Amino acid sequence: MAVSVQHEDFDLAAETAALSAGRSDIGAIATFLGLVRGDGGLVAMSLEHYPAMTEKALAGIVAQAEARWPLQAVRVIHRVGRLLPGERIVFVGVASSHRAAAFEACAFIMDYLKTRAPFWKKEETPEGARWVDARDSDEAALARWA
Amino acid sequence: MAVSVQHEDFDLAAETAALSAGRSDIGAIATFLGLVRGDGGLVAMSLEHYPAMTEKALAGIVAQAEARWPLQAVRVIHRVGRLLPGERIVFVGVASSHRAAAFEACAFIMDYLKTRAPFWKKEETPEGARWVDARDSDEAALARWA
Amino acid sequence: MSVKILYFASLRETLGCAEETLESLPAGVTTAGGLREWLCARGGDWSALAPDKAVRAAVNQSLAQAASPLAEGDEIAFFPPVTGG
Amino acid sequence: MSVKILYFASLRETLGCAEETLESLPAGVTTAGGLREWLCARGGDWSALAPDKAVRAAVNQSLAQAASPLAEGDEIAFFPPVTGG
Repeated sequence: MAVSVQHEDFDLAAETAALSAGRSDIGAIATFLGLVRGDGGLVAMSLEHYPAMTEKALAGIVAQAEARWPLQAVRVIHRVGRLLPGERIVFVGVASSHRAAAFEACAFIMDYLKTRAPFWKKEETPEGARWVDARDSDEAALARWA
Repeated sequence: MAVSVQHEDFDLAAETAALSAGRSDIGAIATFLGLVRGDGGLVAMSLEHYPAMTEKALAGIVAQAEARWPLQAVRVIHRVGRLLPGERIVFVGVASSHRAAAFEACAFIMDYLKTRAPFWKKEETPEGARWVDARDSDEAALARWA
Repeated sequence: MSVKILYFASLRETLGCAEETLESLPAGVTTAGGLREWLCARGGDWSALAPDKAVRAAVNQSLAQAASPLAEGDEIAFFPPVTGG
Repeated sequence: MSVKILYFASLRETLGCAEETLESLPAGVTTAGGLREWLCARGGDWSALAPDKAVRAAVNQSLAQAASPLAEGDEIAFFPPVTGG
């Protein structure tokens, strides 16, 4: 399955290897790994999501990328629940024959995931908890794919 | 060391983990993995290089990327010698606080590596061996960083 | 047929409500924007749905616009701009 | 001081030569492009260095242009456009 939403961590080497397993027509694998930053004394980051919609939204983003670039494999894993600084939040892996398609599709998926997939981050700090504000720069990043 | 040129394969999970090991200010890790494609009955790919220059050229490319984007860690591994279809040729991993810098620096390093680092590929096919021609599109890809 | 409404993240906390079910669409409400206005008119905490607030909507688990049409049986969700990834 | 010249990949194979050492820079040769012309003038297989051929050069392990100056003791390399990655 191309898309997973889960609390558990994942095996990066196995996930990357699976993108090209059993085939030799793949020349390029671009990946992105998002981590919890411990800025400003962050204690933990909790991710809420909209379970009935999340995988559907991610699968829709992957389908858009596959319609736009010649991709041989795509994998998206997004974690939810409480995560500590340094822990992984999201993995996107894209396999293609050539590097430009792999890089662009990987960045495209991240840009859409950031602005179109129903996840919300809440920061725990020594001063209390607060919801993370959406960033205008994330919405602006979509413009280059228009 | 940020740059390695070697025949041996490498541990992808360990190399990626090392990019953010012991610190919590990294929010984004972009990686690229180049693989040998088995197109057209390719039997093997042999990579020749210019040993005295190779690591210096790669380190120079990494330094250019570090001057251009705020990066916390960069790793480049390029294999040389005889490799089989499906085997890894090159790994580039870039860690930054934010994803745009990580993605762009990773693509920049690959574009410069493809056109400025002294490696040459020779294909072994059932019909014999032949040197791979440089692609105009690789040189053209540099224009966007000008 | 009933209509299910879900609230997420800071909006869920502000409203003190994760989910509610209406027996049917309120009279005159035909769009996601119309439902938002109707909910906002409850006043108090519900003014978190006022037009000047950054609120997104989904109808049947797909992102929706204010003009997106509603039908009986739909699942409508309201939430703040997303912040995953 | 001597000058070391290296050849790589298809150029190395065409020339049948990976490396040579000149006792000094040839008379009148002061740039990478000048050395390339001097080598090409050997004729035969060395015409692989002719101006219309795609050949790159490095001086002391850094990419060079035709106008890059040479000095005694330099290491100069000639090779086809690179194809790594």
